[in-house]
Amino acid sequence: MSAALPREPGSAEIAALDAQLQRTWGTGRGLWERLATVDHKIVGRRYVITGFAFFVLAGVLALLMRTQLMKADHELISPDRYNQIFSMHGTTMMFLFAVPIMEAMAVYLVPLMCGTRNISFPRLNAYSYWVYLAGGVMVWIAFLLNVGPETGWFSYVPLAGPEYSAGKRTDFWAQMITFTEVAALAVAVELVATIMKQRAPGMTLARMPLFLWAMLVTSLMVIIAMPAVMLASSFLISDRLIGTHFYNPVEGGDALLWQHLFWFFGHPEVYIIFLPALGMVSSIVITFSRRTIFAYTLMVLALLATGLLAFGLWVHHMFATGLPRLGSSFYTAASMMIAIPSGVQIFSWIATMWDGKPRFQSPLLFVIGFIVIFVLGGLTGVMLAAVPLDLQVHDTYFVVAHFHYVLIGGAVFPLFGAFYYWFPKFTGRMLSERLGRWNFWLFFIGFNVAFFPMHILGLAGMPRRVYTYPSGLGWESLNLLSSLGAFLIGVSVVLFIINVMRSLRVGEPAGDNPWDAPTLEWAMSSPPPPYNFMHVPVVTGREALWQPGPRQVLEGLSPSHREVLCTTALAAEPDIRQPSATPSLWPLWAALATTVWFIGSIFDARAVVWGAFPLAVCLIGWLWPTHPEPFRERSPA
Amino acid sequence: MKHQIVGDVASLPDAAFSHRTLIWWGVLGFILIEGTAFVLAGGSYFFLMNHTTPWPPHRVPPDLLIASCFTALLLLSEIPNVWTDRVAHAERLIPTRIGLAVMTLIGLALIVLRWFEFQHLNIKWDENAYGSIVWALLFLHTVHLLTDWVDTLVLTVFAFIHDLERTHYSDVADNCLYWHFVALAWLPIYGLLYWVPRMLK
Amino acid sequence: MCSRYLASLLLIGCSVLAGCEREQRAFHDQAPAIQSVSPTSFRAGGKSQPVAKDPEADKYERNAFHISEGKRYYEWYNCYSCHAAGGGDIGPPLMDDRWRYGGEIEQIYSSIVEGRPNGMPSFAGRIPDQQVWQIAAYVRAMAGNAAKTAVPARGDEMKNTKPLTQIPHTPVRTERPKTQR
Amino acid sequence: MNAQRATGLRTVGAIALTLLLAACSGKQAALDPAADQAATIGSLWTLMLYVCGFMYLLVLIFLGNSLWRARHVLSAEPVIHGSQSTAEKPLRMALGGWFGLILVGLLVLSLGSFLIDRSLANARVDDALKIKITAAQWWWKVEYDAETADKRVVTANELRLPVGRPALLELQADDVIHSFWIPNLGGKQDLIPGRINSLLLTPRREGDYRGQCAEFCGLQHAKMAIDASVMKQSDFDTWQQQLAPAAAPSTPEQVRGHEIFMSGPCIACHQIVGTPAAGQTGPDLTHLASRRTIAAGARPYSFEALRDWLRDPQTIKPGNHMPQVQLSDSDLNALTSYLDSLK
Amino acid sequence: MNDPASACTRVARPISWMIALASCTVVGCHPSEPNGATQLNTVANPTRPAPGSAPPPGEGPANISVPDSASPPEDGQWTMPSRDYANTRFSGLDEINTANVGKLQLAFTFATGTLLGQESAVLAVGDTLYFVTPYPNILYAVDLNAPGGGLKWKFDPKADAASQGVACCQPVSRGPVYSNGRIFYNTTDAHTVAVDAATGQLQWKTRVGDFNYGETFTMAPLVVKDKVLVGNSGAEFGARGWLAALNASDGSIAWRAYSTGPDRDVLIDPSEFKPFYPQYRGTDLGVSQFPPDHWKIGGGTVWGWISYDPDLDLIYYGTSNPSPWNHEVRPGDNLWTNGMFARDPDDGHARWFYQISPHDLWDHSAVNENLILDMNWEGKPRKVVVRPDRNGYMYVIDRVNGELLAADPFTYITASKGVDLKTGRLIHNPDKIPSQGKVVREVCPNSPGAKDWTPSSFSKRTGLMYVPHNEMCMDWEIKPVSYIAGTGYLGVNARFYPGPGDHIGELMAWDPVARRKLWSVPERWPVWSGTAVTAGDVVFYGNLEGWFKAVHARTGEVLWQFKTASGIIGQPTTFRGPDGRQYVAILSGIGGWAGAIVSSELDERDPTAAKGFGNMVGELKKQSGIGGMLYVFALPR
Repeated sequence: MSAALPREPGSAEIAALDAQLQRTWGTGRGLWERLATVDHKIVGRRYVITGFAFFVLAGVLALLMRTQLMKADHELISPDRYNQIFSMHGTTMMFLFAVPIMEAMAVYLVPLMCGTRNISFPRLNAYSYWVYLAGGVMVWIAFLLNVGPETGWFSYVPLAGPEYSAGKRTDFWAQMITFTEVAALAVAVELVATIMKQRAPGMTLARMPLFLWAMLVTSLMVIIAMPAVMLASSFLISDRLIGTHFYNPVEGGDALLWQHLFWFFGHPEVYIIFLPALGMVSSIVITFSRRTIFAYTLMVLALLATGLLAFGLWVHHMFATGLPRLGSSFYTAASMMIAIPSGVQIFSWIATMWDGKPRFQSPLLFVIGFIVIFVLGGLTGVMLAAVPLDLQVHDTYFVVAHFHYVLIGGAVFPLFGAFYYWFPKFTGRMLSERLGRWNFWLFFIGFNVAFFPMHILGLAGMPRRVYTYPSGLGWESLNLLSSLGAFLIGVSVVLFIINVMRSLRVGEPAGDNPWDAPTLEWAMSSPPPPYNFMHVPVVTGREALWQPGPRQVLEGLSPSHREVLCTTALAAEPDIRQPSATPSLWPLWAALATTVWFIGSIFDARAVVWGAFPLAVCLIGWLWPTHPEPFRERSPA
Repeated sequence: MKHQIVGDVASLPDAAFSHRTLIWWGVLGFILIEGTAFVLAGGSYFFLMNHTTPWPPHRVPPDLLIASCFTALLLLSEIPNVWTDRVAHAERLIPTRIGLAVMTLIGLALIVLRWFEFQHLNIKWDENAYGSIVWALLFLHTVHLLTDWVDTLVLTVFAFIHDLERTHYSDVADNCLYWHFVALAWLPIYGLLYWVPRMLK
Repeated sequence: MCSRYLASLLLIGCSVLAGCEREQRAFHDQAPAIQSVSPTSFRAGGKSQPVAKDPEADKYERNAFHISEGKRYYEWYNCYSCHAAGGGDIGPPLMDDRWRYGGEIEQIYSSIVEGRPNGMPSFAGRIPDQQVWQIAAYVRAMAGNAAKTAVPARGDEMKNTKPLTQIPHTPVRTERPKTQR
Repeated sequence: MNAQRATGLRTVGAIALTLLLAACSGKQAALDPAADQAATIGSLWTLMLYVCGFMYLLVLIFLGNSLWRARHVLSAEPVIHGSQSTAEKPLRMALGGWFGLILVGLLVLSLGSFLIDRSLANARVDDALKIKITAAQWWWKVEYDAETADKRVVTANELRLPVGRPALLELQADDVIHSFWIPNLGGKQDLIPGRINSLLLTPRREGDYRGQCAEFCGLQHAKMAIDASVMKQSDFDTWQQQLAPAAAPSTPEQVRGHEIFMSGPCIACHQIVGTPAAGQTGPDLTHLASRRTIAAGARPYSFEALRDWLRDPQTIKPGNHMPQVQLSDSDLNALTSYLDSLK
Repeated sequence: MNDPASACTRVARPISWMIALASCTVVGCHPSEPNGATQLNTVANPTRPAPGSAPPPGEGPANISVPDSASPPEDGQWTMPSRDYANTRFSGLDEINTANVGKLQLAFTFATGTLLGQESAVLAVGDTLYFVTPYPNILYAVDLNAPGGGLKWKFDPKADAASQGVACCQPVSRGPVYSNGRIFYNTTDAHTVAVDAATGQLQWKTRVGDFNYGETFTMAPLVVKDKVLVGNSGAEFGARGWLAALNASDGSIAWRAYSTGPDRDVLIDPSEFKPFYPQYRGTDLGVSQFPPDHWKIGGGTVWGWISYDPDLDLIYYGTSNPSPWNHEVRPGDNLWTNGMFARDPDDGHARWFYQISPHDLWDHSAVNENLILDMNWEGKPRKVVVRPDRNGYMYVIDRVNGELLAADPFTYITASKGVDLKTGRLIHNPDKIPSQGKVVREVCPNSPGAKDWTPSSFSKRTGLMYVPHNEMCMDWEIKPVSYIAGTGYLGVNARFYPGPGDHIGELMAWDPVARRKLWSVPERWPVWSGTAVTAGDVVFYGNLEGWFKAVHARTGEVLWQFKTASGIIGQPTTFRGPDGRQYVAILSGIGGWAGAIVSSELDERDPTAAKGFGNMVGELKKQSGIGGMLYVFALPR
């Protein structure tokens, strides 16, 4: 087959190979084929769009809330509806937008950045998306039917327990958790396996782009943190449906058990959202400064340290519950310590820009906005870590301001930056830079107008989660200001959507690598072909595409069968070829069975048993060991 | 951009065992997830225990007999399990088939024992928090027992109707790995449910 | 395609209704205007005879919020001090689905408002109308007669009966119940 | 553009500072302390504000500077290795310095936080006035401890404290988790079913303050306020002594109102000491008319507000547990005037 | 007065009888098997004593005696439920004795026509038996001359049916009392009636309480001089307790002494009231030991047994639990509930008071019988009362001045840590103080206590007390409660279960001098009947399964038993019939607190049914039926 190596493939050879690979990896246009697809890019794209749709929906809820709070004693929305709205806002943002969209970006980008043809478990990936979709759609339909969660995204018991949250509202919430966590955990496992085993030859750990590092740490955090909330919500739903007593203090349960379990997940959750964003920021900073990251090793260590420390400070959400004060001081120290890795990273990015040659295009603008906003949020976070101060501002608008600075500043700004950055790769077209600037400045200003006053509101005594407030406490003007800022954000998001719509049709074609970025996802055409890489890329340095000389690749993966190359975990040396799953409808059926199972169990506890059977059938169908005939012929004797 | 082909991976094997395969990493990931769940559920047990005296609230610890039989059988099952793992690595068809069949039967016996264990528990889940956490831990483990048993069953059936390739032997080995987890995870739960209340007395 | 959409729309529409009914938090609900439901009519003796159903009344026993409020008021108005958590004490049990004065929600309403001989006091004027309906709905739930999807499994209290979600609905019996051994 | 940014930042800063002052006054403001606890926390806030503000300033300066440098057009070739850059070494040193600065800053803050926390936790409680506060959906029950049981004062949705004397609050919840918070007096503390928490407040400045439930507790979380007054010890004593049984109705209308109250659903939940009404599940009404608010701060107290409330509590505070009782207008007036007489 | 010497001479008489008995034992007429009716006893019975003769001679106890004035000599009648003012329930009749009791046979039965708990004692006056049914409180006069006991007359007080709704533990009646040609008794709707004993004509009827406020009558009155003493029940409904004296002639109320409130209501005159302990001295403690105004609904009802010492001219009685059960509602010692008063029967003025359970936590009502005994106490003769209390202690109290001499536990106790003999105060167990939102587990004894109202007896021959008591524990949860007139006022969820050991109930022989338990007869279920002991050294009692038993007063051996149709919660009495034979009478008919599960057909699936008995006695439904029947036994002719 091959001539002497090294050699350069001829264009005819390339065309033939392309045609063959298109046949092997491509997804047809029929409905069933689309449903059966396991292409990580298609699944990732669906994931991103769905996640963004939830972002917009939750944003609309935010605007509803801000409309209600614009005036004192405003009774536009009833407390019952308002409680559902803010619960859905938080729930959607945290569970249906933030975590999934970060993972979605990773689902799309990680295999590309690793230089492989598909994610490690493509069918699991497809299943994960369907389950996520089902969970999100379920809770939103429930919400529209007046069965929306009403006890906040945190669903503290006993308020969320059987006695005080009547009906099925909280049950839907709890099952939504199960849906999204199953999806998130599945993706996390895929990502870990992909990053550990499918990196391009030569991409040693020390050469991994920071985004991959961020996703690796994030995925490990998901694996450790999410079981906590699944356990907690399972306890909750069994309290509600079959009368267990996990959270009934009278019979030996404890409301604080919920809080411990929830925050053991809930705090890392913030970092699960935030670390991928850091990876995105690093990618953008490097590309737009045209300089490798400053202090790479420290950046990696900072990611790891953040991941570890994140598990040590859940109690700082519970300072007001009357836990032993001395123990709380430990969590103060731990919470403050997390400022160290964050500080190091901030420094490194600024230093990279300082020493680089920044081009102020939309992605970098968002990163700069990120730094300005996020650092402020981080500093108020340090304040919240102090027990006495927390006791004053906990559960007030100060905290609302804080975490919006951290989450919007720390995750949504980078995400928008990432949209601008990777949109050309996703679609092959550039987004409008002019609209992008409008988008950024409106967002930036709107954000600060909306959320900065909330710091003051909190200090002025305004608690969170109130559907209305009385006049005469000096809160009116600040709330009005805040609402105006929120609408500004709304306008900016609409601009973004317009920008996307416009670019999809008339956007400037992007080319393979419009930003001259250094990572592997820019090595193929935009949008990428279904097989990603025609040949297996070989990585010779940390900034792969900036390396001088021709790009080195390996041949030998089957063009006629789905096959990926596995490399060793640390040194990334080629190890084995592994078959990659073919399209299948089983993930969809399994997801449907899961949906029936989960939703059924809301209405009848016996569904836990009978609902498992269809799922088992689907899983057996899905995982039935295939007979790898095609490989035999090519196996070495 | 110019591409330069510098090597050929066609000569690499297309199947392998343990950490060289993707599946192994997936299995490991799920073991990690479930292990965390077990640890947290165990933590919840201790958390609730610290809030209630006496423990169990009705002072009757669960009956040892069935659970101990279960534990003994589970530990004994490690012998055929390790053996199956070994013959799978050696890619020996007949012993692998035998090993799988034995494991399926043992799994079935364990499930039956577990059924009786539930029947003879000292408490119902809706009595108090103790009952709830006991049932939760046992239920959690039972789910793992069942899933792995179904997995073993499927592999067994497959092994008896097909010849096995290396990738299938690898699946068998991964299944053995998961069984290690099921067995290992039980021991702390067994201690928690059956011995901690007795030690408190 | 069109028909499929139509069907799914219909389905959603139906569940909208179901969901709304079960989940609505009606703070201002007008209590049904009840015609006196006499337990002493020849037909109603101790059995749940079908009475003219007021749809408003029916709503209560299918609405989770009302049942949950009913549980609260069952305690606040000291109902439990005579009927315990349904097992009975000074007053007869409410969970055995044997009714001296009828087990339909209207009849339970009447029993609460009018009182009954042998000790059941009249709560007329003592409990506002809507709350009586809510209590009656909860009493229905005790014997498994309210919508299963609307009842809470338990309260944050000492464990008493089986989880309400799991209490089977025992159809009204004509023979003596099993409590007579 | 950088200049614009800087101006913009300055303007924002100026506005922020003005607005910040808003937080420094008011009857529900954390930074307007009227008790030792709030004052101590206030000083911690100041320390934090300075330290964090300084750090933030440093970041902004560095960021601004890096953007400013970008005007210089540099070579187009990307820098693949840090070592290629001459700035690598000074940046490393700067990073070291930054690292140290963060450490020191955090150390100062942790230590400050720790010391202040200890001082709050170790405050003396010997001669404290003991008050039991029970939260329920959505109101506060306040019970003042006394030497003998009959001297105990029970009231609702109002807290009166003598100035200068520590008050030890015992906090419990009846139903769900609530959080007790009067920002001017001190930090918040959760009230959790099945647990008993405590909170010490040492008021130093007379005045009227407002507190509010700070943990989401259901439908009417927004309207669960507590009216707090800090008063002279002598005024406090007078107030406590006044709290004998309720005034007897004097006018015929009040008498009729009294009858309506006693024969209606009211007495099932409310207590009026000195009358047969001894309900515990609703707020004590013995001295309702002496309070400044009704329905846990939902409205300022007035005859009309009270009548509106009695006529239709579900519009003023939807979902609360006060039922709507159908009363004729004259009955409503009679009932209101009776309750209005309970000074 | 009673000095030990005179006591000795008096008790020396039965010696010869003892010899006879001993010889009987020697020759093998050992008391039969429990079903001894089948066993033939050929040994001669002791000769029948002449009517009205003194008790048969025997060896009496050395250090303890009953003052003659409080316990007149045997006349073959049983005119008050407790037999005499000293509450001994000791009959001097000895025709039925340990030797022949095995041959006891049913003489006749008589249907009561009611199916709730039959707690009434059966009085025997002349040739007539009198007893009262539970609501509708019909007084039956049974003619002993008629063969098989015919109905002489019956009297229906036409009590208000609605009053049944406020009778805490079924509308029971503990019996009528005979005095001077009239029968006095109380009805459920809080009336006292006087009926001509010969004709059944109503003499007068007085409404003493108001059941609309939860006041009912369950107790048997006591006639002292010309006063009929009656007290109310209803502390479970917030009734304020009192003891009233009605003029026997016309039923007018002579005085009424409340158990709570100002001194003038409690009939405390500081010049006469000399309590032993300082905590009872002060003004209006019945007001100040309650929250403001709470004394009006503070409980402390008087529904137990009254004793009378004619020598000191003092009555002794206990007051019940304070209302409500939830102790957090009523801080303070809650005087004068749960204590014991000594009063002058003429004007009702209190002489001393002793509080058994200050600030009661568990509904441990202190209404049990006070046995009036003269004892040698630490070498000195003292006039005492001995009372087995619900809280599990056997109290010995000086009846002259109210000094506590001893309080010895006679059961397993966790609820308290003992009684401080210096201060007289019960020491609550700090680990078991109930607080809202927690179940307090393993509270022993439970609220019906180690021994409820079921009266014990004292044998002048053996010097032992025969105490029916129970080993029960409970879980206890308090919750908020409002006082609503006419509804239960508890604020507690409880569930009962058996205490340690293999049985729940037992009949215990207690030696008041040695202050220890001698023997006991175990019972599977709570013992809810009274006891009676005879000069034949036989103790009679019944159990909830319906067995009526005769026990050897010295050894505790069950000599004879008979299965009645329903459970027994009545009070056995014995008397000499017009034919000169000794009879034993008992009402059978399950009910009351412990038996309501059966006779009210409660649903034991709710463990809190019957205030907690639902958790324990559900099985009883299988072993005991509903009934109401008078059984009268005698030796075969």
